[in-house]
Amino acid sequence: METLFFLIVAAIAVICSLMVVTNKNPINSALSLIMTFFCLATLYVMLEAPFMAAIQVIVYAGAIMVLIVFVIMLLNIKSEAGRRTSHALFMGISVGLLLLVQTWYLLVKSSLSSVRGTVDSAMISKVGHTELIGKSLFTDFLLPFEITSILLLVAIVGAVVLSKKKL
Amino acid sequence: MDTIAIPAINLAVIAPEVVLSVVAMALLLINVFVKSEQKGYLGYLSIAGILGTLLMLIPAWGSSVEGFSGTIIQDNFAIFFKVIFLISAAMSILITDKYLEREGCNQGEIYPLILFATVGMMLMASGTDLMTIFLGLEVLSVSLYVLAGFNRNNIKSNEAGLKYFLLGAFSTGFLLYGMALTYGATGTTKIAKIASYIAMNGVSSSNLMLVAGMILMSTGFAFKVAAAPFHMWTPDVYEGAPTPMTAFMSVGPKAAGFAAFARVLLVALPALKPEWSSLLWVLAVLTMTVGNITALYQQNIKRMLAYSSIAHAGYILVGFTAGNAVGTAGILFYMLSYAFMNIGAFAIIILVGKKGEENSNVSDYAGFGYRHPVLGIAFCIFLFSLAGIPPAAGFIGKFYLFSGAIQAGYIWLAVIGVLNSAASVYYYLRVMVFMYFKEPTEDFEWVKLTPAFVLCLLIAVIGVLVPGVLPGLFLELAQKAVLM
Amino acid sequence: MLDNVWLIPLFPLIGFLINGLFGKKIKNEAVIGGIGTLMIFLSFLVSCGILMQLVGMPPEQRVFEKVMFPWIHAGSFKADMAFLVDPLSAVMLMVVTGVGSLIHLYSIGYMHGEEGFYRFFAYLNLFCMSMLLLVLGANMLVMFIGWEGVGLCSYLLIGYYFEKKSAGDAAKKAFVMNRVGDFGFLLGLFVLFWWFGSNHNIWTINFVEIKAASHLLPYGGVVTLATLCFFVGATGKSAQIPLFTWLPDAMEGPTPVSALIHAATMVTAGVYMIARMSFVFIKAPETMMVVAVVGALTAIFAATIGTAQNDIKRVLAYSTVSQLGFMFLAMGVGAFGAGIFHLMTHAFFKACLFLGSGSVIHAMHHALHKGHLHDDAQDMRNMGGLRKALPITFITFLVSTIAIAGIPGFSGFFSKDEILWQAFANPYHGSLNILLWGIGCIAACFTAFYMFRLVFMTFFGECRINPKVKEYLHESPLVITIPLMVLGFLAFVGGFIGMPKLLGMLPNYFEHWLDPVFELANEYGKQYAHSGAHHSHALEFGLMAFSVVVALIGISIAYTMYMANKSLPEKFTSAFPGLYKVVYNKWYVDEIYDFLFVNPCKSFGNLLWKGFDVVIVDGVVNGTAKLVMAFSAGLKGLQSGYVHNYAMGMAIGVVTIIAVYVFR
Amino acid sequence: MVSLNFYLVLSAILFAIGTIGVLTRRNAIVIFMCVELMLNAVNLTFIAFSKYLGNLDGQIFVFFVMTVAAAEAAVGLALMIAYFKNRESIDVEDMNLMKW
Repeated sequence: METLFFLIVAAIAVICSLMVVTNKNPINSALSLIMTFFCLATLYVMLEAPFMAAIQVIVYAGAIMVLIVFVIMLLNIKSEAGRRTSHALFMGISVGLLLLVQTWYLLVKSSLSSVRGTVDSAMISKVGHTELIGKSLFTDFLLPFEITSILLLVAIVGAVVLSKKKL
Repeated sequence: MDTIAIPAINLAVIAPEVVLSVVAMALLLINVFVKSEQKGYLGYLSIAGILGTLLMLIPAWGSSVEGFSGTIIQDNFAIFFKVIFLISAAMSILITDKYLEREGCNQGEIYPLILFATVGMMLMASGTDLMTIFLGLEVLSVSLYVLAGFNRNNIKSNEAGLKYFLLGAFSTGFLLYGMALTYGATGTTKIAKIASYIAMNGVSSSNLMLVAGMILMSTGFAFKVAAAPFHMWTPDVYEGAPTPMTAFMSVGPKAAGFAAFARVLLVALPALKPEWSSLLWVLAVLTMTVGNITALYQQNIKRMLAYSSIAHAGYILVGFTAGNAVGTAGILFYMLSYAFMNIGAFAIIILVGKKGEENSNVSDYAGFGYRHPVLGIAFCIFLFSLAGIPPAAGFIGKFYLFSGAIQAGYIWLAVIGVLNSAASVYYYLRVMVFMYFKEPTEDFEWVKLTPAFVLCLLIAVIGVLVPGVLPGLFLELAQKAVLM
Repeated sequence: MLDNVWLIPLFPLIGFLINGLFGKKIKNEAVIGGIGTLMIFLSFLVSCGILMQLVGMPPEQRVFEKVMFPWIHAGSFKADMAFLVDPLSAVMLMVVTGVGSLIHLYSIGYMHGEEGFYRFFAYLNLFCMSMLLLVLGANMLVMFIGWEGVGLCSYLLIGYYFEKKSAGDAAKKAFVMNRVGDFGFLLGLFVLFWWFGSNHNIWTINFVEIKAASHLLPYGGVVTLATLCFFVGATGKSAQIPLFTWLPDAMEGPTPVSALIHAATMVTAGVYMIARMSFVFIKAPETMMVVAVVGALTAIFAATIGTAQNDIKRVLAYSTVSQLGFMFLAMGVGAFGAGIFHLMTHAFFKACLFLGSGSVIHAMHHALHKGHLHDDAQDMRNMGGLRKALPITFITFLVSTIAIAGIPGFSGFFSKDEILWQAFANPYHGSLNILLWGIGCIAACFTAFYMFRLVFMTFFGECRINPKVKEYLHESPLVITIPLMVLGFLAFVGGFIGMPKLLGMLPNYFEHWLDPVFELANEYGKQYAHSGAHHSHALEFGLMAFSVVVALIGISIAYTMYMANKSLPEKFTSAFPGLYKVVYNKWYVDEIYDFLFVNPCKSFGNLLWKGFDVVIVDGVVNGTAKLVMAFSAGLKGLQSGYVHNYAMGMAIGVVTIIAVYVFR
Repeated sequence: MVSLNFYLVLSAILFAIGTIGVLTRRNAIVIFMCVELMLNAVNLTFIAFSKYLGNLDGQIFVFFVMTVAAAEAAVGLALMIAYFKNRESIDVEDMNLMKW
C-alpha cells in the first residue's frame, strides 16, 4: 500500500519534472516545478520528516518559485524562440541518461553506512520532528546556521547592487 | 519542556571570521553616508579590517583549536591559507578604487562583498564539516557571482556574472550529490568522523557509493579551482569580470578550493588515496596541458592570464597528486607566491588598460618597457615568476611541487609538468618581446601610478623576490602547516 | 680567502644593482663602465686569492664547500645556497673573471656613445654573476639558477639592439632553444634525484654528496637516461647538434657580448656541467658515445659551414660551435682534463678573435659612417688589407688565428692535440676511435682553412673598401687594444701550463691540477675500458705531427685561394714568362683543389647551412611550434563561449570519470 | 515501508532530468530551474539517507541547501535582470560575447 502510494507520487514527480524540461513556456515550466516540489514534500512526510516537508513548501514552492515566476513576468519572457539543434538535444539527453544509468548502478551495488543513529520513528513521534531539528540546529550545527545569516546578507546586498536604480 | 544545552561556544576559533564580517557589515552601513567620489576610503577601511584580522591570526599560529561541536578548526593549515586569502583580498582592494572610477561604477558595496567572499574562503579553509565547507563555498560563490557581474553597465561583465552563476550552480549540484553519497556511505558529514568510520569499518574502494561521492565532490572542487575539464568557465569569466576582481578570483577562490579539496581528500578520505591520486593525476595533466596550449594562442592579455591560471592550477594539482608532506607544503608555498605574482601582473594590466577594458591586447604593450621602465621591470618579474624562471618565487614553488611528485614516485607527472612549464615560457615571453622589442605605437601617458598601486606593486615584487631568493622561512612555515 | 668565496658573485651583483638602478642618472660613461669593470676585476682578484690558497693545499684536500644559508629543506631533502670550490671551479673562476674583466674594459671603448650604455653594463654584470653562480654552485639547483640566469642575460644582450627586428627574433630563438636545454637539465636532475631517493633514500642534489654516493649508481640503465637528459641540456646551452642554430643568429648582439657569452663563458657551461658530473657520465657508456659522436659531428658540420660564410662574426660563430664540438668530443672520450684545457685556451683565443673582429667592425663602421656609405661593416668582401690600418688588431688576431689553427707553440695546439690524441687512444670506444680521430683531424683542417681565409680576406690583399673612406680607417683606442694584447699574449703562452708529457719541457701542470676532480671518473671508467691497447710514443709523435701537417694543409689552401691567385697570375705572366708555367701550375693545383676539395666542401657547407641548419633544424623547431599552435587553435575552438557547451563539458567529464572508476 | 533504494533511484532520475534540462534548454531562467530540480533531487537523497541512518544530519543539510537555493535565486535572478536590461534577452545562445 505504502509502496503503491510512493510509486504514484514518484510518477507524478517524474512526469512534472519532465514537463519542466520539455515545456516551451517558462511559466509552465515553473508551475510544473512547483508540482514536483509538492510531490517531494509528500515524500518527506512519508520519510517522517514533516518539518522538512513544511519548509519545502514554504521556502521552495512559496518563496523561491514565487520569485522566479515574478522575474519571468517582469522580463515578460515568451516561449523560447527556437529549439536547440537536434545534435545538442541528442548529446544532452544521452549524457543525462548515461549519468542516470551510472548512478542507478552504483546505488544498487553499494552499501550504506552500518552505523545507525539514535533517531527512530518512536523518538520522532514522542519528541517531535521540529524540536529535534531545532535542537540539532542550535547545538551541533550552530556555526553553519550562523553562516547562513551571512550568506543571506550577501545575497541581499548582491541583489541590491545588481538591480538598484541609481548607482 | 526540557531546555536545550547549547554547547560551550569557543569564539576564539572563529574570531577572525567574526571580525571580518563585522567590519564588512559596518562598511555596508558607512557606505550609505559616503559620497560617490569618496568611496575609495571604504577600501582603506576594509584594508584596516583585514590587517586587524591578520593580527588576530598571527598569535593563533602553532595551535590547533576545534570548536562548535567539531564543525570548524583553526590549525596551521587553515591559518596559512587564511593569510593567503587576506593578502589577496587586500592587494585586490588596493587596485580596485581607481579601476571603478575609470569604469564609472563606483559603488561602495564592492568592499563589503570582497570581505564577505574572504570570510567564505576562510570558512572553507577551516571547515571540518561538509556543511561548513559547503556553506563557506556558497558564501564565496554568491559574492563572486555579484563581483564578476559588478560592472553592470558593461555587457561583458553581465555576461561573465551570468555565466559564472549558471555553471557555478550546476557544479554545486554535483558537489552536493557527492556530499550526499558520502553521507550515505559513512553516516556523518564531519570530516574526522568520516575518516574514523572508514578506518574502523574497513570501508574501502569496494564501496562504490563512497567512491562516487569522492568523485562527485572532486568535480565540484575541480570546478572551483578551474581544473580541466571543469575549467571552461574560467577564461570567459576572467575576461569579462572587472580586472581587480579577476585578480582576486584567480587567487583567493582557487586557494580556497584547494584548501577545502585538500582537507576533504587528505583528512577525510585517505583510505581512497589510490583512487583519488590517480584521478588527480589525470586532472593535473589535462589541466596543465590544456591551460598552457590554449594560452599560446591568446591575444587578449586577461584571457591569456586566465588560461595561465588554469595551467597553474594544474601545477598545484601535481603537488596534490603526490599527497605527501612535500607536495602539500608545495601547494601552500605555491599558492602564496602565486597570489603575489598574479595580482601584481593584473595590477599592471589595470594600469595599462583604458576605459571600457580597452587596450588589453598583448600587442598593445609594444614599447611599454621603455616608456615606463620601472613598471616594465616589475611586470617582467611577475611574468618570469609565472613562467617559473629563477630566482623568482614561482620557480622554487614549482620545483617543490615537482620534487614532491618525484618523492611520491610520480616521475612522469613531474616530467609532463616540466615540459609544460617549458612551453609556458613562450607566451609569457611574447608579452616581454612586445614590451621591449617592438616599436611603441602608444605613448602610455595615461598610465599614472597612485600610492595604492605603488603599495600593491611593491608588496607584489617583494612577495615574489623574497620567497624566491630566501625561501627557507616560507617553506618552513608551509611545512609546519601541512595536514600530516 | 676560501671563506670569502661569496664575494665573487656578490661584486658583479653590486655592479648590476648600481648600474641598473642609478645608471640612467649617472650618465657619465666612464663612471658606469668603470664601476662595471671594477666589480668584475675585484671578483678576479678574489678568485686569484682563492687559486693561490688552493695551490698551497695538498691536492686531496682541495675541495671546499661554503654554505651561505639553508635554502630549501623538505623533509629528508636539503638544498643549501652553497658554493663549491675545487680545482675545476677554480679554473672556471679564473677564466670567467679574467676574460670577463678584459671584455668589460673593452666594452667601455666599444660601446662608447651607444644608447643605453648603462643597461649594457648592468646586463653584463648580471651575466657575470649568473655565470659565477653556475660555476660555483655546490648543488644542481644553484647551478640551475645560474644556468637559467645566463640564458636570461644572453637573451637580454642579444636583443640589445631591439630596434632591429632580427635582433628580437634572434633573442627569442636563443631563449626558446635554451629553454629546451633547460628542460633536459631539470629532467636529468629529477631522474637522478628520484633514483637516489627511491632506491637508497638519499634525497640529494649536492655534487659532493652525489659523488660520495656515486658508487651506488649502476652502469647504464637509469644513469644513461639521466645523463642523456643532462646532455640535452648541454646541447642547448653549448650549441651542439641539433640545438646549435641559435648561436650564429646570436651574433646580432654587440660584439663584446659575443666574445664573453657566446665564445668564452656561457656556451661552455654545458662542457663544464659534464665535467662537473664526470663521475656520473662515465657510468653511462652509451651516453659517452653519444657525447663523443655528437661532439665530433658538430665539430665538422660547423667547420664546413664556416667555410661558406662571409660575415666575419658568423664565421667566428660557426668556429665557436665547431670548437665546442671538440670539447664535447673530449668529454665523450673521457678526456675531461683535456676538454677543460681546451675550454680555457679557447676562451683566450676566441675572445681575442671576437674582440679583434669587433675592433675591425668598429673601425669599418666608423670609416663608413664618416664617408656616409651604407656598406655592410661586417662583410669580409668589403674588407682587405686592413693590417696596415689596424696593426695591433692584426697582430693579436693573427696570433689567435695561429693558436686556433693548431700550430705548435701556440696554446690551441696543445689543447687540440691532446683531444685528438685522446680521441685516438682512449680505451672506451673501440674501433670508433679511429673515426672520431679522423673527423677531428678533418675538422681541424677546415678550422685552419676558414680561419686563415678570414685573416687573408680581412687583413691581406688589396683593400676592397671604398677608397673614399680609406683615410678614415684607423686603429682603435687603447681601451680596446689593451684587452686584445693581453688576450693575444694568453692565446700565445696559455698552452704551456698544459704541455703534453711527451714534449717533456714542462710538467703538465694543468692535468695534475685537475687530477683530484676526475680521479673517480677514471676509476669508474676502468670498469669497462679496453685494456692492453698501449700506444707507443712514436705513434703519439706521429699523430701530433700529422695534426700539424693537416693544419698546414688547411692554411696553404687558404693561402693559394685567397692570397696567391688573386692578381699575381697576370703580373707574373707578363713580367716573368719563365715563371708562367709555375704560376700556371699553381693555378692548376688550385683548380684541382677547387674541383676535388674546396668546391664540394663549400657547396657541402652551403648545403648544410641552407639545408640542415635552415630547413631541417629550424623546420623541426618551427614545425613543432606550428603543430602546437594548431593544437592550440583546436583547443581554443572548444571554448565556444556557450554556457551549455561548457556545462556539457563538465557533464561529460563527470560521466567519464564515474565510468572509469565505477565500471573498472 | 518503502525500500531506501526506491527513494535513491527516484532522486537519481530527478537529478538526471535536471541535468538534461541544463544541457538542453536555452532560457537562463529555465536552466536555473533545472538546477533547482537537481538540488531537490539531492535533498531527497539526503532525507532518505537521514531516515534510514537514523540521524538528523542529512535533514539539517537539506535545511542549509534550501537557504543556499534561496540566496542563489536572489543573486541569480538579479544577474539575469541586469543582463536582460543590456541585451533584451536571457537566451544562453546569445551569451557568447567572449569566447576562444
